[in-house]
Amino acid sequence: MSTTSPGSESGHHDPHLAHHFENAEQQADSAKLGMWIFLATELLFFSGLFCAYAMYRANHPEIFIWADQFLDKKLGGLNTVILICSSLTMAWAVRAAQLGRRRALAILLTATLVFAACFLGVKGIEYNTKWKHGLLWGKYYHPHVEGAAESGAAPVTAPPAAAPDKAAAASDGTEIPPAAEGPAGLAPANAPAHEIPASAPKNVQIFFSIYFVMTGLHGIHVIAGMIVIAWLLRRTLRGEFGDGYATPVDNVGLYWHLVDIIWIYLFPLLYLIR
Amino acid sequence: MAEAHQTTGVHVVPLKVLVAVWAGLVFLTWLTFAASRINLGSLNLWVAMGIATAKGSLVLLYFMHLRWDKRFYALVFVGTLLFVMLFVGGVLIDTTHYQSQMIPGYAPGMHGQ
Amino acid sequence: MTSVNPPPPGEGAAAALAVGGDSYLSHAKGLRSWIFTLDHKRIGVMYLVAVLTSFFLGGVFALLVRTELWTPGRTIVSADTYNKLFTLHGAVMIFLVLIPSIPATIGNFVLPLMLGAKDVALPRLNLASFHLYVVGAVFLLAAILTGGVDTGWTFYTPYSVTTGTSVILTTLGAFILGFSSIFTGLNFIVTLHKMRPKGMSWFRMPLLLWSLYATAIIQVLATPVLGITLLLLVAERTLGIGIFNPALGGDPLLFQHFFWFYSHPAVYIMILPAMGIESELISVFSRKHIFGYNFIAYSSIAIAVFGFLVWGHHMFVSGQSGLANMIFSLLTFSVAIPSAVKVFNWLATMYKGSIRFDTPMLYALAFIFLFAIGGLTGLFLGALATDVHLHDTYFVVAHFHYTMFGGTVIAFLGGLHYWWPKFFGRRYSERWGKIAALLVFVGFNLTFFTQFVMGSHGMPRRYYNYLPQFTPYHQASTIGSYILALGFFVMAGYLAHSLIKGERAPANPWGAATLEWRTSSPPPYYNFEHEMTAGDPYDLDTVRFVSRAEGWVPATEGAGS
Amino acid sequence: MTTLLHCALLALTAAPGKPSFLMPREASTVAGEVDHLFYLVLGISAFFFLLVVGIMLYFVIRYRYREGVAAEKTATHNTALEVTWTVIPLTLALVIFAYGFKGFIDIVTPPANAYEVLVTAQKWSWQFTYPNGYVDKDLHVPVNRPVRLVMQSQDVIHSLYVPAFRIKRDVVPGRYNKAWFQATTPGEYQLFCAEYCGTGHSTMLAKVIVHRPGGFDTWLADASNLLKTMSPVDAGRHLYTVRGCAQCHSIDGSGKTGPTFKGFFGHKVVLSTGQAITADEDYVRESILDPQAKVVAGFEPVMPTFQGRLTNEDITSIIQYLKSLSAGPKGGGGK
Repeated sequence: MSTTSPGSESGHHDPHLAHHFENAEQQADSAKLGMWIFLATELLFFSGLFCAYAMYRANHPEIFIWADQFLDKKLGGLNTVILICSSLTMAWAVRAAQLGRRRALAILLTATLVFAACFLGVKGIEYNTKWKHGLLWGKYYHPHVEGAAESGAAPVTAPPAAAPDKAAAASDGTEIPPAAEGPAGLAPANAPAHEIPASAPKNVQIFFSIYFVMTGLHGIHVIAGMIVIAWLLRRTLRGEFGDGYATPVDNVGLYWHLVDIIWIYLFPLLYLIR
Repeated sequence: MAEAHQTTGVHVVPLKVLVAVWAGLVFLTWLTFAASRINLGSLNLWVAMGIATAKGSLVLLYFMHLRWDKRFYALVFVGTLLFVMLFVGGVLIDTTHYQSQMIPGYAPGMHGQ
Repeated sequence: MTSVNPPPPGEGAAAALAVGGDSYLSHAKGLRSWIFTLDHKRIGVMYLVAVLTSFFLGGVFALLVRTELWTPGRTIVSADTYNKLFTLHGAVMIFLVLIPSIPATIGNFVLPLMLGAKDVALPRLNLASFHLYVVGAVFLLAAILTGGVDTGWTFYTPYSVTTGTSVILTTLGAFILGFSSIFTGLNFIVTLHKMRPKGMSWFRMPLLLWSLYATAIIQVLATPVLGITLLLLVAERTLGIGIFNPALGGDPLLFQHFFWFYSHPAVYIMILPAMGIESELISVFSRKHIFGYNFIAYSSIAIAVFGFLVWGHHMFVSGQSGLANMIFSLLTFSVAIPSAVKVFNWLATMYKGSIRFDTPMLYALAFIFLFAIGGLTGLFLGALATDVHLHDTYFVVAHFHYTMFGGTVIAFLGGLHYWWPKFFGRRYSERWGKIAALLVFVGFNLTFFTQFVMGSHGMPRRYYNYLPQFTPYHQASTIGSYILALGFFVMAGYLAHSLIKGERAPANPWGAATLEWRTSSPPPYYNFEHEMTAGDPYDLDTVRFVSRAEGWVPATEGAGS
Repeated sequence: MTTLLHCALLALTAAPGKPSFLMPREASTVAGEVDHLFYLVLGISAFFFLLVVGIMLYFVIRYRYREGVAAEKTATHNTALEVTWTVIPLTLALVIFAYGFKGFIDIVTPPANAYEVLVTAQKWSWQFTYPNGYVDKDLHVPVNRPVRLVMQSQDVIHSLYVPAFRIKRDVVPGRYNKAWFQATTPGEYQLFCAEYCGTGHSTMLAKVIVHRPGGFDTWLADASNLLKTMSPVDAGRHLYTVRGCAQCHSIDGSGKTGPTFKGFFGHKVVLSTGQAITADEDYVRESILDPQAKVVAGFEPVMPTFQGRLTNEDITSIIQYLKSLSAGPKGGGGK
């Protein structure tokens, strides 16, 4: 344990051991446990979006089925494979760091960065097509693309004012406008799941809000991952991680794999809706 | 190949395993893509989720080497999943049961478009 | 515990430190040594100063709110200003004071000492947590200076989406404070798992550490959901994504679900550390071993876990479905049981003790009194039928002040007085301490017990202008709030005085058996001379009283320390 | 023991109709049930509070520090004791939950023959629309008859709260939230907004006037007869704005879902059947009561019928208003 590589800590016998730890193993365990708990917070951070997705899909399946036609499944699939490759190179980089092979580590980290950049590039293309067709979120949703254009541009809304008369007609018993019965389970059990409804359902902008928030936040996490990997690359090129001390690389690898797992779930949920 | 030593207690994942897992993931991606073309009605969602969970566990067990690490890290991850499911389940239980009060398609804000 | 080049261990070293020779306070000089310190004790003290300043700010807002409510119509401010005052009172008190108060100030300082450790596991993360706290506080301050925010601390949509006040600054401030809270929680979990000394298994740990562990679990699991909620709210206002805004097809109830999924566990983040301090104080000041250690420890974890199941009881009347109302009401009653078990265990601890009435014990007793009222009034709000009448009235305001103020703040004051000698090596004046405690107790009850009665008579919450029939209640409550403020001024006075001219404190002034009393007061920057082995934290026979100046010393002098 | 305490506390409550010690006066069918549960929980809480604080004070006095008297060694745990003080509070809690849920079922399930009033909440005022279309800013209800409120908000979340009836329900935009009550004693009660909604949250009040038997119908007929206070043209204009005509028929000539009323009355109109008629009183009256009979060419037959929701005086007022619109500038357009 007494290699003389320039330690980042004060120069006592183990270069990486912080003063308040008993031994390196305790320090490595602490760092890893800390990382896993941080991954737990990331998971819960995204759980908010998965919850919004589940709620709107369970209650308005027609929107999701209708809007799915505007998402390019091939690009989505390609992106998934790109991220899986970046996961491979990252895991391989961790292995190289553990074995102290600094050159392989540098190459693999660069490869991971390249894959991540490709992922963002493909994402950029997708966003561009949506921008052109006006398939944006919330109040910016004004589709001018062949699929949605002719079937009622802005969703026809039931102005609340008119509803009172119908609602107030207690005497002749006309019921309040029938509500869209949301199915109980997650899957649209009784909704017309298969043929796309001719006219666009109302509030389609909700799907695109969720799509952009989910993929946007995931994109931000990919960018953050790229920054941290670049920082690792710089430290590698400056000569660290030669002696098998791999905790930072290991932790960044854990973070990167979590970002990949989140995309693994995002891909079927957003792109493959039946 | 064997000149560098490795810090004690850290498991180095053999390269063969890494590449095998990678291949498995790519195959499962193709599988979920293919499965989505078959019309299984409401089952489609659960099949897609099943395949995604399989892929996720592959990444967790091998790439994040949960298989060889302390059990506690796996416990932390699974425990978090429980809380995520509790959150999503709780919200779904409520929201699916009050849909009957919603005014269908109500979005006066969209008049401007 | 390889001790890192401690000063030459000699008989005099401990005595020298006690005189504030080379303690953590005097170890390094200059502002930079404080701003970039990695020493958990210094971070704890900096948090203490920041939390107390925020408490003062929140208190000022509270007094302005109470003064405005002296008469029904306009008393001192307009309706808009009043709305901003109660919102900022809520936001400052919750995000800047209650959430970080005990874990970040007393927890940061005392947890490593109780473990006989040199520092928390991740000191840099600890410092990052404090820096994020300051940045978050600056955001809230910026929100105050740019005209404040008037949505209530709950930021309910669609009002928070449509109002013109600086909601974005406040939500970003709370978002950053969330990460500060996550980092503290994460740090404590790793420290408790990895840095316990020899002889301290999970069930020979002080109960304060159990409650800090349970709090950390909640901080780590609940705060991210607040993060995503506030992020979506900011996106709602800036980009108009329309997930929570009914005008764009969204559902405002979804926001309430997101918000309360964090905010109910958040109230357990606030109360659990208070219960941890309570266990320490009751045991030491009754000179009795804690009763039912396992049950208190398990009930901390039970509260943490059940706390996640009950968030729907905030939405009984907001249109939540009947099924969800029933489920959440049932689960709400299950979460009341562990708190009751703890109170009974504290009482059993006091049985046949030798109870001293130093200031920390007065606050501990006040805690049992006030938290009993706070907890029991939760039964009214948990039962569906009565909640329909009582929801969003002053009954709820009184309930959460009894649990938050009567619980967390009172226990925080008890803990502050208890560890004050350890923090600064000085004793405070017991006489003034008792006077201040009495003022706080009387002022608090006068302020908030009247609000129970007002609430059950149907006085709605957050009302700037109220019906004349409620005037006597409001006036009594305002008088109470002034007595409360007086109590705090007295406290600020004698605590400040103790810092300068306070009587020197020995290593163990109260005769407790936990490890932090084995090092000097204030402790050296490296905490312990040599490695500590932990015994039973509540076995008070291991210490014997020598004199007021010497305090308590280990019973078998020299061995086992 | 708790029931004894509970009865003592109940004795404090005066007869219904007078504010009791802790609760406002009971003026609805569910109020009694809610108060019963309130005092039951109060009894249990008071009992446990006195128990806990009593024991604490006794211990504090009995076992206070005395020179030379050390604390005695007692057992440090007793599982049986722990189990008892877990099970007892749990059972009491479940009892309270059961009462609470039963009461809640009564509070949220309206009886079938409820009289329906539509409530519209907007930033800082309430509007109550009665079945005959009359809109008032106060809620008038008959006594001893269930009233069902169908509530909807125009902007932010409000909450309809009548302490005397023990009912409260949030009014959320984008949905119809329902509440019901049955008033038992005639009189005037205060209605609050209970969910924070901005500057005027505390002034967003309304009165609930419970009429004596028979008093309500006379009031409604009198209040909704607009001609008593307005000229026919003004009454027609009021109905045009309030009853939703404005939603589909413009008065400035612009095309909407329905034909514009500007210059409509007395002129030639081509129907979807190709037949041309003059828009006279009979055509307007028929189109109000049976809209699909003669639809103007180029318009969808989507107009709802107003059969039974507009009295004859209302229809004549609307016709006068339409005349004023096509009588040129003198007539004066809408708002």
